[in-house]
Amino acid sequence: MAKLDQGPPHYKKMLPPVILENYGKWKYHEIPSPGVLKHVGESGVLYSVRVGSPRLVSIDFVRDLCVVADEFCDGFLRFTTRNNVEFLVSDEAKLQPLLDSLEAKGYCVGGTGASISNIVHTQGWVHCHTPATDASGVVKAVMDDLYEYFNTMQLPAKLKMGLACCLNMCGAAHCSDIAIVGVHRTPPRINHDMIRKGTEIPSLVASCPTGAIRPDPKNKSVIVNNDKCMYCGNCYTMSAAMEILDPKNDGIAILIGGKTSNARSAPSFSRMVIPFLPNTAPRWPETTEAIRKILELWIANAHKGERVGEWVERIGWERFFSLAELPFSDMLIDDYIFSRETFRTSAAFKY
Amino acid sequence: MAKLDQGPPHYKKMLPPVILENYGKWKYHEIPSPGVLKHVGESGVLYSVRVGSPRLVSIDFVRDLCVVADEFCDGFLRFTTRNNVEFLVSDEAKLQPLLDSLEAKGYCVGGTGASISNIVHTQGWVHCHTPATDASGVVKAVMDDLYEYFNTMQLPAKLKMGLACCLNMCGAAHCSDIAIVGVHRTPPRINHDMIRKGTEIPSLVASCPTGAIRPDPKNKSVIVNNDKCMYCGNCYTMSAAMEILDPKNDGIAILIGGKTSNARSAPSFSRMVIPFLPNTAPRWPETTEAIRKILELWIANAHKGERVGEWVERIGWERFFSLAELPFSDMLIDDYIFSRETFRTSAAFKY
Amino acid sequence: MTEKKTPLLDELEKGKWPSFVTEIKRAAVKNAASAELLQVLEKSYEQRRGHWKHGGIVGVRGYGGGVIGRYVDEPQNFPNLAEFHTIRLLQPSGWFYNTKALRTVCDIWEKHGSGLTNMHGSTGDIILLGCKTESIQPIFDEFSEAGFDLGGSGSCLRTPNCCVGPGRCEHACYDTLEACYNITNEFMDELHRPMWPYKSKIKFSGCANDCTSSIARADCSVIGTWRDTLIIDQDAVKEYVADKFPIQVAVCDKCPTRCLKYNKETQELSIVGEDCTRCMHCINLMPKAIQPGKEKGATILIGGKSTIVQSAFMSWVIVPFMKMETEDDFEPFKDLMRRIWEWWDENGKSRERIGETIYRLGMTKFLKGIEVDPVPQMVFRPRANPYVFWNQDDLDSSGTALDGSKL
Amino acid sequence: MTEKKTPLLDELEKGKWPSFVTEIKRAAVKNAASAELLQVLEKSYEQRRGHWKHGGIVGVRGYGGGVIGRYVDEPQNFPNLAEFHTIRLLQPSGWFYNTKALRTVCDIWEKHGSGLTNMHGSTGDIILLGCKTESIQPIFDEFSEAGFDLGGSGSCLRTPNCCVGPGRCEHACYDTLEACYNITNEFMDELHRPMWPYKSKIKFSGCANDCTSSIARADCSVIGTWRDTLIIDQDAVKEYVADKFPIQVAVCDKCPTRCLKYNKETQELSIVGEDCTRCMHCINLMPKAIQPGKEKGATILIGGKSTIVQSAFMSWVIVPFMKMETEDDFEPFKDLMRRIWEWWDENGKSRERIGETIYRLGMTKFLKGIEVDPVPQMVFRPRANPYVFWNQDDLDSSGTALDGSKL
Ligand code: SRM
Ligand code: SRM
Ligand code: SRM
Ligand code: SRM
Ligand code: SF4
Ligand code: SF4
Ligand code: SF4
Ligand code: SF4
Ligand code: SF4
Ligand code: SF4
Ligand code: SF4
Ligand code: SF4
Repeated sequence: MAKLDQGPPHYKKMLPPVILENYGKWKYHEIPSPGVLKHVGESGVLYSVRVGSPRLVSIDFVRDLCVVADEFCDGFLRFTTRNNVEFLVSDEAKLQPLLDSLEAKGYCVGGTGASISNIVHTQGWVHCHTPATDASGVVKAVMDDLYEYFNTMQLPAKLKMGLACCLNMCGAAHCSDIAIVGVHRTPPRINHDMIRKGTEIPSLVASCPTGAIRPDPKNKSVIVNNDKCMYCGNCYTMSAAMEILDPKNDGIAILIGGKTSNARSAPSFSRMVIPFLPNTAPRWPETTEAIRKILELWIANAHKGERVGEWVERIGWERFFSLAELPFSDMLIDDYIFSRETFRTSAAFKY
Repeated sequence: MAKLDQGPPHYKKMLPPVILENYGKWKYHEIPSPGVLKHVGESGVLYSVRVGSPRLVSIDFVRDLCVVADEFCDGFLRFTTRNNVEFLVSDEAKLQPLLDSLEAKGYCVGGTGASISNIVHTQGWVHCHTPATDASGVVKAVMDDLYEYFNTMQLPAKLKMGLACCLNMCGAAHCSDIAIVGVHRTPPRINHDMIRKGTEIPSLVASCPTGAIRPDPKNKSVIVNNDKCMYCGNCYTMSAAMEILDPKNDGIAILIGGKTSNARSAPSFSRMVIPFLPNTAPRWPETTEAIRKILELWIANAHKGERVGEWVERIGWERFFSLAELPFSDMLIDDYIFSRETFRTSAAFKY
Repeated sequence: MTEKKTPLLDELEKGKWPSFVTEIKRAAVKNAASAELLQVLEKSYEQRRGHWKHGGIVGVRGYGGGVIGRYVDEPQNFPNLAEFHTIRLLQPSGWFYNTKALRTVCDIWEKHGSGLTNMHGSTGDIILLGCKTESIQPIFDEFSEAGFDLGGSGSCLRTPNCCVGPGRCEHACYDTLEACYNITNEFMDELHRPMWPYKSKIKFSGCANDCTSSIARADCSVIGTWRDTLIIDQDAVKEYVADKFPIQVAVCDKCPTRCLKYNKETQELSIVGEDCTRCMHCINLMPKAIQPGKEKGATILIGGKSTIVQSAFMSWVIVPFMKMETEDDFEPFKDLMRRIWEWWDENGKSRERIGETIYRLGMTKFLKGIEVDPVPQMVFRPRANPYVFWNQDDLDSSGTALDGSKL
Repeated sequence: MTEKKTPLLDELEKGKWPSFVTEIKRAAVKNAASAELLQVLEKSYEQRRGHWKHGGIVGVRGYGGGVIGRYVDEPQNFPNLAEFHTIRLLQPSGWFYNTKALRTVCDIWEKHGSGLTNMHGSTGDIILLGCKTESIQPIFDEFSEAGFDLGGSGSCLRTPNCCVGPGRCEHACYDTLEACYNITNEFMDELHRPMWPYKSKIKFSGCANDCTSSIARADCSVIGTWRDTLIIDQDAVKEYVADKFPIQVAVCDKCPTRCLKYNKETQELSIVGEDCTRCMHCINLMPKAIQPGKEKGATILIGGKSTIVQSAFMSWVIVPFMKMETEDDFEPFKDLMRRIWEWWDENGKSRERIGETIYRLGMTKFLKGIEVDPVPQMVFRPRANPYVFWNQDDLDSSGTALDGSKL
């Protein structure tokens, strides 16, 4: 019989001795080279080597990691909040051999300091039912394109990217320096038969944030007021009868300037700068190009230490749009609950 | 027969020659002494002497002004957006005699530069039907108390005060450095007879911002859900049957930190720091004291040139509360439509 | 008139600030209603409550507003206040007067009214406080004869007002006095005959100091600005230096965009023009040395109002820059206002200010309705949510074919 | 398994970043379902749409969640994907592993599942991607045996996660790894048996850098902080100076409260303690010289969530400072969470996150409900509207008599 409620494995069993000895007693860290963190504790030094991961991996990938960890790390490694792998090296002598071995095997070392790191992302076409775009494919295309900023530390500051394949935002992209968000653009197409067969109509009606869905008792189904629908797909999450996928019109929106750290400035939401880019699978050139442009503009213009959002807030969003030569459209003006706070209630602005 | 739609008197007829000559050609100004503005134009100099007004005045007061204007200003004067009087002196030789005469007659000269000026205010008990406090009386009490800051220019910056005797905010106090706002604190008491006699029930129901009023068809009247009511008095504005005046519980709230100029920082709303002070007529000592305390705290702590709101935003509202030793209560936490933006979504704050 | 005691009000005759009680007493000497007002007010001070009722349709022939009906709650005790209405008169632009005009106001009001007035009301009108219903038409007739007209009340355009502007201010970027006069006259019908969902206000400020507080107090705020770069007079800068004015600390360090640089060696100020937001700060502090640019005009902002119902709103940018130099330049503004009011009239609910209507329906719908193109100056920042409405008709042409080509 | 072409996906094997396509292919070699996944995915790439359906109740005995039902839309063509469910496993705190544990995961998953996994899911779980309904119970049994347990799904407490914290970070102000472990274990019932209006997440970050992005991604964000003043090691400061590190520009000028002063002469840093907001900036830049204070703990923030329905919310401060040193210190936190969930459970609508419930009903009601006193740290700024609710019972005692005395 399976044990219930035994909880996660105990983390202490997963910690290498150097960590157990210096637990809570770390003094400072350095980043000797991109992808390598050196943490100095009261009684010992730990090197962590960060390696990029596609996140969607085979068990053989994981076993390969284990082989490396056994050889250089006494069998210890960890994953990061951005799904990178970190090899934990307690023996300084093994650091360079590890790096060499990783290089030889084609692992990507980087993602520390003022770099881009892995993109927090989601399931997409691989496994989810609401995606407006793929997740892993877009991430792969973007990371390939920006690789030079992963394995170096030449950016003005850290650049945190997130991708969510639909508005559910499982990639929690809403507070990212650059957010890639899958968006639908057409109202749901109702499968009335399916609704009649077992959808709970009151919940379906309640699920719509804009009140676009109303019951249609005559048909034992619902009616969607297309003018009120902004294609969030929440109804489709509630019921598969509200088909929202639309290959011709689904695609990607780009939002920028969010952050979650409290360093210097308060955490902030990402804000939309491109309402739509097409789903040009398999490599989404419009998306990679748009992101690169924004990134390079930031590199060229930001002060050292300035996150994307801090930079844009300093120069002003209106100035960002003119520098970026991005078209500004009514799509970008908020018209939802907290819209009012985004309106410029000031006569002071740039051109 | 009266002429319809002839519009206001033409302003050009009201301008002294020095203004007509320098119209749109003013070069700069100086403030030689409190209450005295010197405007230098391309062909002439204009002195304006600002005099405080109770705003609610008798025609004899106006006639007195005319006497002064005839004697020193060739018969020209103006009123300001804050209802002060400005005597327009084109002959420098008449400036000092004017000032002497004003002094002799007991006029209050001041309100320029880094001073307090007249309080924008409203009708109150003198003439309005919804007031939660008086207007002119509170203004008189506060201006008497702070007079030393009216006829000098020793403040960190301008201090703009506004008073509104009810939430209709006719004094537009909502963006003032210090706002004095009359507040009701109990739900309306319904006069059902009066409602039956002629209130348009649907409009009355619609008037309530929180949906606290619902029709009571049986009684041909309405019911108020007291728990939802926040005593705005909008229903009373719609119908006198919704008696909102409550001598025992009406009083004053103090909001601070608003501004409307775009200089340096964007215009901002005033924010509540004291939810209630009693209507201690005739001189509202609690109110005058509370305002003086805030004002003196600002004087002691602000940087030169910093408006009240700019100062508080710099030090942080949490710090303001501890410096001011003002109790913080749930009353001060927003729970209305745009509340979310006021919540501290950051782990960085002071104590 | 019987002399009655007013011990509480008398307290408000003490102190340095001029006393409204003294003023009511002055009026009371000549006018029975004002004398009763003193009593009612003393009663309010005792009881801590007002004693006025509103409502009733009062007005003059040909107009739908301009008079506010007011009645004391105990007419039996205060017969002279049984009717005590407010008359609103359009003030001259900038509240400039010659004494003749002012005396005319006093004389007519002495004849027909309480002799009490607000110079001025919070919206800007000359407020004549307290007259009988029967006097309203005669009062209007006489004022009309003397060149005055009624102001706004009800669901109409309210009396516009403006700052002193070119009349006495070096900062004025357009002629606020003329704009206010001209535009008020243009919209006489909208002002005198309520026909909208609710009130609508316009205020004209000559620069971003916004001395009329238009951004908070008007549905339409017309705020002077310029389009090019501000002008620096380096000689004048040197004079400020000579006067020991702390340019770096007081001006440059407080420039919100830090685009103004002071060079200690050369004693010169320089500016990165494209970074300046025209906030007025530096100009305010160094009016002799810094002036607005040459290409002057106004920013048009929409939506300001006070607290009731949806919260207070400040106006937001709809047109970043509009020329305002000649009378012809007012035309586009007038057209814009007509489109704005029309849209609001069609879409607004009863007692909904235009800011609330725009908020409820979305800025996008509003901009389409008034045919104004969106620009980034309209917002502090773009939307944080991805809840974009797509025009389904355009979509077909902006969709993407499976081969990646635009459809 | 038939070898089929995947020309579009093959494009995603090019480039430097490791390829998920390569990974699916590796799994496909051993597993029929993974092989079919490749085909379905290629189809998605051709057609630009997903091919998955959700729903159906799948799970293990004794739990209400932990498995996400997933079905391909053309089971006739992809029989091995007819059922292709996700298993969520609770990860060890901080995602630390020894290779033995990891290999165990691989082995069990190889036996029963697709051989594909996410290391890790966005909430933090080990995500095992794709298995049949019949395998769910055996999979759980074997993992249970090996010391693993299911994570959260449905309207329950979701799998908490935490930053590396004291495991490898000098900034950690409390033991995130232990807190996450201990508190996850405490709330096993809440996690495994959905019973709330909707999901609820907790994330633990050791300091205000918030390396778990808890403020955006969790209904409850536990962010390390300190209560006294940060500690400066002046010798270490001098070393930074010697290394030519630009202290003034990089650190002091960017301190948000400008409370950190650098004295060029003495080469010393000083701080105005009460002005510091503990934002971490200076510590981040000079970890050798500046450390958090000694009185450490955490700030508790509530309400974070992503976009659907009412917009994305960030968590806001509910408890500015809570001690978090010993296991005993976790008790008040657990009590607080229970009160919070209880209030939400009573007041929340179906599919309403707690942030949305608080927003709808007002922070005041929430604070009363959870018995937490309001403090100014909870808000950036007080309310701008005067729409205060007064407790009518208290009012009688806070009213004022006509003689000015309190009632
Ligand atoms: C390993 C990891 C924690 C974990 O438990 O897994 C981590 C580790 C460190 N973080 Fe972090 N952070 C990690 C995710 C984050 C996140 C969350 C995220 O990326 O989604 C954030 C918040 C993101 C945001 O603000 O939007 C985050 C914001 C920071 C910051 C603040 C940066 C800023 O200035 O805004 C610092 C301080 C710094 O770097 O100066 C920091 C600093 C650090 C330090 C230097 C802490 C230390 O002394 O050890 C660690 C090395 C940083 C580096 O890579 O340069 N860490 N860090 C995470 C690595 C993710 C990855 O694989 O790339
Ligand atoms: C006379 C008046 C305009 C009118 O048409 O009546 C006026 C006149 C001037 N204002 Fe004003 N302002 C007047 C109301 C305002 C208002 C509106 C109000 O008071 O309700 C504001 C916006 C208030 C706010 O921001 O909340 C206003 C914000 C300013 C500012 C910006 C101050 C700031 O730094 O925030 C300046 C610039 C300055 O003083 O440096 C300014 C500057 C000036 C100057 C110096 C302009 C000039 O060069 O002539 C004038 C003399 C100011 C003085 O008194 O020191 N004026 N000024 C108003 C006098 C009211 C009074 O009786 O006190
Ligand atoms: C007289 C005046 C106050 C004063 O002492 O100066 C005034 C007095 C009244 N206002 Fe006002 N408002 C006056 C300026 C304002 C302003 C300020 C402004 O215009 O700059 C505001 C805030 C700005 C705004 O428009 O939002 C203002 C916002 C209101 C409101 C709330 C409107 C809203 O949308 O929030 C009401 C309620 C209503 O209209 O039903 C209101 C209603 C009223 C009524 C008509 C209510 C009533 O019937 O009792 C008051 C008549 C009092 C009387 O005895 O005549 N009054 N009212 C001001 C008009 C004088 C003038 O014409 O010059
Ligand atoms: C697997 C995962 C994405 C990933 O690739 O990592 C995921 C996948 C799904 N999420 Fe999520 N969410 C995942 C983390 C998140 C996060 C991020 C986080 O937790 O930090 C969020 C945003 C943060 C938040 O909670 O607001 C997130 C916000 C949602 C939402 C919107 C909830 C909301 O209140 O706004 C939904 C919709 C729903 O629950 O009906 C959702 C629903 C779903 C469903 C269950 C929808 C469905 O049935 O198809 C997805 C299942 C996919 C699948 O194939 O299993 N998922 N979901 C993540 C969970 C892995 C794990 O347990 O570790
Ligand atoms: S973001 Fe949407 S499509 Fe992507 S995994 Fe989450 S629920 Fe599925
Ligand atoms: S997609 Fe969203 S907005 Fe449209 S009907 Fe469905 S729930 Fe409503
Ligand atoms: S603020 Fe209220 S009480 Fe005062 S004058 Fe305006 S409507 Fe009347
Ligand atoms: S006072 Fe305001 S909240 Fe209360 S019932 Fe009347 S309209 Fe509604
Ligand atoms: S708004 Fe500008 S132009 Fe008008 S008076 Fe004020 S400072 Fe002068
Ligand atoms: S107007 Fe304002 S933004 Fe422009 S230079 Fe002067 S202070 Fe700076
Ligand atoms: S949140 Fe703070 S304690 Fe945790 S890893 Fe990041 S920097 Fe270290
Ligand atoms: S923690 Fe932040 S606020 Fe405090 S001294 Fe350092 S940089 Fe300044």
